[in-house]
Amino acid sequence: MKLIIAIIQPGKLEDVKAALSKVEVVRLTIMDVQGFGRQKGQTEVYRGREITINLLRKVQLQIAVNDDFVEPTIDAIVEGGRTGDSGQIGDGKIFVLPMDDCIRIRTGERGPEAI
Amino acid sequence: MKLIIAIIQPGKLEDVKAALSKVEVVRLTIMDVQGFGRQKGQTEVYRGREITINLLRKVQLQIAVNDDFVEPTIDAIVEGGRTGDSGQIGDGKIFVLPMDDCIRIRTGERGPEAI
Amino acid sequence: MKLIIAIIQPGKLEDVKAALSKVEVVRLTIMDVQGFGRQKGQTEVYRGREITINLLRKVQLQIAVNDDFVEPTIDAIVEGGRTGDSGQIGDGKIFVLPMDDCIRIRTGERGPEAI
Amino acid sequence: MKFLLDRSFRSVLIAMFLSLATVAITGDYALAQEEAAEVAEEVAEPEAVDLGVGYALDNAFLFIAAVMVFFMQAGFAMVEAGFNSSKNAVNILFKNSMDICVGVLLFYFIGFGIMYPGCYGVEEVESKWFAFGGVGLDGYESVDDRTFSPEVDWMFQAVFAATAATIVSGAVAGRMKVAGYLIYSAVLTGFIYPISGMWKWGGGPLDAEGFSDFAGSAVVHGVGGFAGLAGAIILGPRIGRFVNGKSVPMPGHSLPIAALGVFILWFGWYGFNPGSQLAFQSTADIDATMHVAVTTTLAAASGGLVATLLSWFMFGKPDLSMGLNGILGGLVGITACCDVMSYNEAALIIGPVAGALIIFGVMMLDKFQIDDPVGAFPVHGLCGVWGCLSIGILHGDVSSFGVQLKGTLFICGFAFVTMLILFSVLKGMGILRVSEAEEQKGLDVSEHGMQAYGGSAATM
Amino acid sequence: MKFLLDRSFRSVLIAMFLSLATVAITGDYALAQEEAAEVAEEVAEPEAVDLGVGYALDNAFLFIAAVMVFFMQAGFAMVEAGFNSSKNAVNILFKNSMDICVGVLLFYFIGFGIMYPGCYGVEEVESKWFAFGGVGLDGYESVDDRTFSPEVDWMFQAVFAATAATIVSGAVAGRMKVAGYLIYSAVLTGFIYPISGMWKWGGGPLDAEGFSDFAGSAVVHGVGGFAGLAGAIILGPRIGRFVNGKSVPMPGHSLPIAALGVFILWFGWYGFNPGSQLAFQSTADIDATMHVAVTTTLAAASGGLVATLLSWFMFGKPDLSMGLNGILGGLVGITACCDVMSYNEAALIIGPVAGALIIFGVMMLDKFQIDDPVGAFPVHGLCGVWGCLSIGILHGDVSSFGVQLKGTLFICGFAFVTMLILFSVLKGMGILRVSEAEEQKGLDVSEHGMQAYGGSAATM
Amino acid sequence: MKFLLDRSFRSVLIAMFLSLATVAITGDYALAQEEAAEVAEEVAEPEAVDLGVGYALDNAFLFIAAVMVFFMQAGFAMVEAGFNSSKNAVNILFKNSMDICVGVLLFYFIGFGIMYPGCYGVEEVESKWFAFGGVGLDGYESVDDRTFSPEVDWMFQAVFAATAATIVSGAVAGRMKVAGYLIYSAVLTGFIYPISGMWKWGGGPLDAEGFSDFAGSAVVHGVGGFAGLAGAIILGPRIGRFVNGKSVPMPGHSLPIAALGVFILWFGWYGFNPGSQLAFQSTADIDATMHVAVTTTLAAASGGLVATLLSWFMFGKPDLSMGLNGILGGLVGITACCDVMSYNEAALIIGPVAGALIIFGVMMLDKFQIDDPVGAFPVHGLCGVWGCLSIGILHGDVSSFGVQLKGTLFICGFAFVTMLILFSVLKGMGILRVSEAEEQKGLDVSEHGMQAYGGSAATM
Ligand SMILES: Nc1ncnc2c1ncn2[C@@H]1O[C@H](COP(=O)(O)OP(=O)(O)O)[C@@H](O)[C@H]1O
Ligand SMILES: Nc1ncnc2c1ncn2[C@@H]1O[C@H](COP(=O)(O)OP(=O)(O)O)[C@@H](O)[C@H]1O
Ligand SMILES: Nc1ncnc2c1ncn2[C@@H]1O[C@H](COP(=O)(O)OP(=O)(O)O)[C@@H](O)[C@H]1O
Repeated sequence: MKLIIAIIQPGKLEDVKAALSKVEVVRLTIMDVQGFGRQKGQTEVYRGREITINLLRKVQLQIAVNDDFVEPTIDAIVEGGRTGDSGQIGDGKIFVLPMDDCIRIRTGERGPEAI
Repeated sequence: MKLIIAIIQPGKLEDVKAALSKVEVVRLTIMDVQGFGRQKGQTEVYRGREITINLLRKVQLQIAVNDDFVEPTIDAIVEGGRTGDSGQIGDGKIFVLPMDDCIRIRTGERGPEAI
Repeated sequence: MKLIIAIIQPGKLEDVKAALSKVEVVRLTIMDVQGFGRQKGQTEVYRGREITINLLRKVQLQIAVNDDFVEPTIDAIVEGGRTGDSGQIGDGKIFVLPMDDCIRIRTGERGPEAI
Repeated sequence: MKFLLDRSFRSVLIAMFLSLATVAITGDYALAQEEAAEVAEEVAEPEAVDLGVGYALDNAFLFIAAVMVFFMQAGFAMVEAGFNSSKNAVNILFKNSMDICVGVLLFYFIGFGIMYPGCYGVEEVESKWFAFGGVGLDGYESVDDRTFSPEVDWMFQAVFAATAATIVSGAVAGRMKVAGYLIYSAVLTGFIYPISGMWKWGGGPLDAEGFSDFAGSAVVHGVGGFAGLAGAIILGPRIGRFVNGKSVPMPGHSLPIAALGVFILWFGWYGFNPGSQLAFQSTADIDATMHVAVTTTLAAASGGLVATLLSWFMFGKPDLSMGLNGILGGLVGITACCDVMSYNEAALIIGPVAGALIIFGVMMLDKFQIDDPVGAFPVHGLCGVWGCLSIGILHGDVSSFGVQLKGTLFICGFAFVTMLILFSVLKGMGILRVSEAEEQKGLDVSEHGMQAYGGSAATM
Repeated sequence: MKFLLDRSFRSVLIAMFLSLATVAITGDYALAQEEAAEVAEEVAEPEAVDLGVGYALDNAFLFIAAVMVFFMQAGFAMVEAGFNSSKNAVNILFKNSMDICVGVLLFYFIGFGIMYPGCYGVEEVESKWFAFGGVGLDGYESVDDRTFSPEVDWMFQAVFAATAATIVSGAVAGRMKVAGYLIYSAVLTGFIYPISGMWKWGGGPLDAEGFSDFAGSAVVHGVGGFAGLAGAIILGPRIGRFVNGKSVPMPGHSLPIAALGVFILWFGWYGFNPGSQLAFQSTADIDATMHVAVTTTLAAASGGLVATLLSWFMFGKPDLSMGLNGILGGLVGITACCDVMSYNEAALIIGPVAGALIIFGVMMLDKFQIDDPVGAFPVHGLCGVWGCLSIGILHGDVSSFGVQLKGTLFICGFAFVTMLILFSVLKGMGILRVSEAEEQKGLDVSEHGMQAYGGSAATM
Repeated sequence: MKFLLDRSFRSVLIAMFLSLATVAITGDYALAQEEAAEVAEEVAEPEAVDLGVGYALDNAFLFIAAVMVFFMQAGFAMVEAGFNSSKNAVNILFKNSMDICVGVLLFYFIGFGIMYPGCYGVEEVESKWFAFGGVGLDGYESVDDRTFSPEVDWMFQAVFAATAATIVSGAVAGRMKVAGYLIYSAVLTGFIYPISGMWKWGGGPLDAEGFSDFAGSAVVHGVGGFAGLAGAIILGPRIGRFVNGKSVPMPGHSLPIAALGVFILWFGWYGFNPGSQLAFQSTADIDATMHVAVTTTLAAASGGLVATLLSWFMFGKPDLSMGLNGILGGLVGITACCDVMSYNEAALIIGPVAGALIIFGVMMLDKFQIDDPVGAFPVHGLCGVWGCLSIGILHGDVSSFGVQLKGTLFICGFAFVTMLILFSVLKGMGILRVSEAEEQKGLDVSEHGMQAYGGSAATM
């Protein structure tokens, strides 16, 4: 089992969710985060002063999947999360973490079938 | 050492915290998240239009524990987080991740005793 | 590759970011969290009633790094995040998690060079 | 659930439309015609008896005062929403906006006729505890030497009624069903408030005895405050508010809007108190009105200051929420006596005592484990009583302590007892309190299916 | 992007300063002198003709009414911001604050002269569809037996113009460029609104025919509502608002400020409707004014109540946003007929029908897949039409249904058609709608480079 | 910490109750009796000299104007809270609400007597730089042919004093201790403001020289603005505001409430400027009042528009915060000269220059690394000066440039110097600025032990 953490553009959330459900990944947890990456924060002027909003609003997805779902999930996120064909700086990252166990609180089930 | 990530119902936070402190787990980090799971989002009507609030407000707990604390912690979360005896769809999940190291910023201590 | 999760004092974010960029760690994701640790929540009086704000506002950093960056990153966070020389309860923790893979959504690159 | 909803929904429909219906069916067109006639008269014949610029001024000033009092509804909505959890904000806003809608309608169809039967020609009101002048404004017999019109009179009184009603929503916040609340709101503005109001302002028995309550410390705020107390008692505290005997504070979700609400209320009070002079064209009247404006200002200020300093002194830090409540306490306190108190009395006695009563009241409710989320009882109940009694204490010449005590007891007691009964009935009908699950989810989602703050980068 | 911005920026500058410039260059000093003279006169010679206290009262009341109407700008800003996404809040606030700034300036330099040519001595306006009295207020010929000054007259009318303009910002929220919006706003307040306004209130052709619209259900709200509809149609829906034929609601980001906005609007309406009596010193006038105040109150209340109960009945839960829209609908509906309707008609017919129209209108827009984020068209467009037609239906004696229908069609139609054209032109110029990327990012960041809520422990 | 708190707390208590105490002990009952007498008179003897409806109207209008000005407190609270970090919002709201509480009390006990000694019978004020008429209102000698009552006079002046005080809270936001602030607030409203105010409005030396400042560009806003500048200088910038010479913007946490605040302030300004005519019953007076209303409207609009367009032109995007400040700048600028400027001058010169001054001022403060979180100095200080000087520039006939320059310098300079001293003293006492740790935590938690927004699904 793996825990997939993906940081994407807020505007892309709907597309990513659509792409995920195509591969039958319907369970996920999302949270608002702020990102700081290669993408140089948009430089804005606030009250006449340059201000680099280098903490950009992003959305983080957390998806626990069984091993055979890892690749489809990654592909779906990349497909849904990429801006245009060539992608754009700021499109984000996906991190794949090993996961030892998963428990469904409702039933107490454990392991793969609990995901 | 493990990092335990649990997604629970917001209304259950107090119960879970109580259950955790019973097993002497007093340190944790929580964050607001939005969940998307089996629990079909409550269908509401907003201005006459069906709207599925399928992103439900949840609370995510993050608890770093030493190995011997893993089971008690999981049991406590399940106990405190379950709705009624039989549990309810939406009660959430617990993910157990392996953790290589832990550092206490204050002292710089590392490893198990830093948890 | 590792995923470093650090929970620090909100007021320390700027210092930590400065320290990180010194060691060329410029990409990270942050989120608002609430912490519950040794640091006994400040006891305040609200409308005449003792109230322990034991869920303290913290900031969580998430940094994916290649192995050789782990130590510098940890040192930088400790350096930037510690209050005074001796540190203070509430300064937070750093968790180091193993990471199997990393994907750059923009390009689809994988592994170390995608970080 | 669905069934329950339907049931409760029906009960509301009934409560709501009972009065409307009757009128609509029985007398609507008849009325409409008379009305039309009346209007025609007003509009078409400018050469009707002219009461001079003074009459116009009286109407204008009273109207503006009424509009300021109306605006207090926004103040209550903000204070209550801000001092409560975000998961119940929609519900609070809903209750406040329905209070004014239901309130003015019922006060038009029923309330006004009950509160001012004398204006409809009912005799010897001074010896009656209940009387009904008639539906709507048509029966209102306006005299030729009137100083203001029935319309502006009604409007000024109607917004007062809505104020009394909306005070309660704060005390019962976070756990009361919408259906039950609408019924409560209709009953209070349609019956309870006008009945006890008539005793004093309608020229009823208490007025005859010389009971003094200039702008309604008891008649308006006392009624609201004690009705709220009754509600809070019957409903019981919110889940988690008192954990094995210990009081667990539940801080509000937005102090900025709560503070805005207090400023709006203070603003509106300049309509509430000065407007209650009801006559402004003579020099004596306008001078009295301005006297009221000054005492009101000073009492509010010293109430806020003293509550703040006390909270600082007693709890170690200056508590904004106490300071804000203190301002309101000072305003409620001076409401009954703003005409008779000297400026120094307002600034050095009425306000400070009110400020202290807030602190004391909040702690007392805690002791009895009564959950009043916004402090509606200390502010409107306790300070309302203080305002009336202060007259007997400091100005026995105006009215004796005994008379003030009796009048206050009658009015507040009537509201408290009738509301205890009403809330118990609603409880029996099962439309008083939401389920534990609904409460934990928050009333916004469970009662209205919406959230106060949609905002999250992820969802928008 | 940069280039586009410059282009659009230029076009705005032009639109903005055209009028200012002309005046400034051509006639400024001349005017300034006359003005100075005029001022001197006003201020320096108190012994000029004295029109008595009545004149002072009329001016004072009308001024206060104008200030209340001005405050409605805050109400619109809050309602629209609250009912929209947080990522577009800055943009909405910007548009609302610029509406009043641009609006009063253009209405001073151009609008007033177009809307009230008669006041500038233009003859036979009753037979003209367009006329221009002059720039500024200097040409205004104030008669000796005037009951109020040109200044207060202008001010009362100017805030009405700004109201009409700002209604639209709600309907086009979340996708319209700032540059295009400023041009629209200038055109509406400088030309469209005053032109159709002249037809009725300027003593123009519709007025001559007996068309009745007391405070502007059509003249103000109809114009705003139909202009908004035109904008919503040409702009098209926001991304994701209608997904393969299905309507996807986009809940607002802060109902508390939306509700506050509605209370502020209701408050302001007491200046809007009663103030429109324009004369208050005679008993007949002030009585008529108070009649208006009561009908306005009752219609607002029943509009809100009925919309709430309908939403409850039809959708299963009481919808706060519908209730709030219902209050506004009742207010818009009664605006045209607040002088002639009886209290029962206001409470039992005008308000309830308006409340129902809100529900119906919102669902209808959905059916046609028109995206009106705040329901500006149902509230101001539909209920505006209802208000005017209701006179023909219920009070044929005042004005026939035919006349009312024609007048309403002319005014709303004129606004709708001219705005369809204007928005299409802006589209052609490429300054109407932001890019898809900008829209997804939110207008706050893309158009203004700022966020409405900086707040996050991490960033502050 | 605890000890410090006690220390600072004591100092506040002393500052607060000094005046109250004296009065309470020395003269309270005496006063109370006189008062009671006075009241009795006012209320009990309607047949006292009747000054006619005109008197009633003057009082009514001035009272309503005062209430509008009072409401500006809410505007300041919202603007300042919105433009600051959420971690300091409670503190800002606290300071604003205490400003009005402390302000009206001190202005009642001391300030009024200092500012208007002439009303208390003090002779030759025109040659005095300081005088004290007496405590409270009892010494006020109201003449028989008065056009308004001492009460309404006091109230109108009291809310002005509170306005001057509350301007400063914005400039010192985010780092100043509560204790120190309360002392500052008491000193300004009790002494500094009334002293310099007397020079002009109290009929003092500057007035005698013909210095002209109609509604207080210098007397009120200049004093607040320069006091704020002094505070900002002595306090130094917030941590992180200037990083090695570079200015780091700290955007506000809620532009919606900031924008609401600006609308409220604009609304209140219609009491501030027109109300300052102080007489409304004669045709000349009411006409002058309406002239003021129009110039005020036009200057606000053009100030907002020009600041917006300039920010757009200079920085690439239209900056809402600049536009909002521009509106306020235009209002402050026209305040001194709203009576003498022509409409075109207001719209084309006063407003636009004020709008430009905002941009310029904000950038200048940055250059000097002075941290004024809400731009209080550019708005109230710079535009205040501009308003006064503009009279000398454009209307030398009314008052010469020299006289205007001197008057402005005296008033603003007095505030600036005395406040530099006061803030330095507070610094010396160690009750000026919070510790670095407290500042980073935010004043809400460190000074008040509460958070402005409790809201989080997790905590509620
Ligand atoms: N190494 C990392 N650790 C944590 N978060 C990262 C990392 N790299 C990127 N991110 C997150 O992904 C977001 C987008 O990154 P981006 O700028 O697109 O990276 P790249 O330039 O490599 O495509 C960043 O804002 C940040 O939130
Ligand atoms: N596989 C998963 N990955 C990430 N989050 C999950 C996953 N499954 C469940 N969750 C989280 O747990 C919450 C509750 O899930 P729930 O609907 O109760 O799952 P189940 O129906 O299996 O009990 C979801 O809203 C989601 O936030
Ligand atoms: N074991 C843990 N699991 C999760 N979060 C933790 C843990 N220990 C500490 N934290 C986080 O770090 C923050 C600071 O912890 P702190 O009180 O400084 O711990 P310590 O007292 O060991 O230094 C806490 O508020 C919490 O958010």
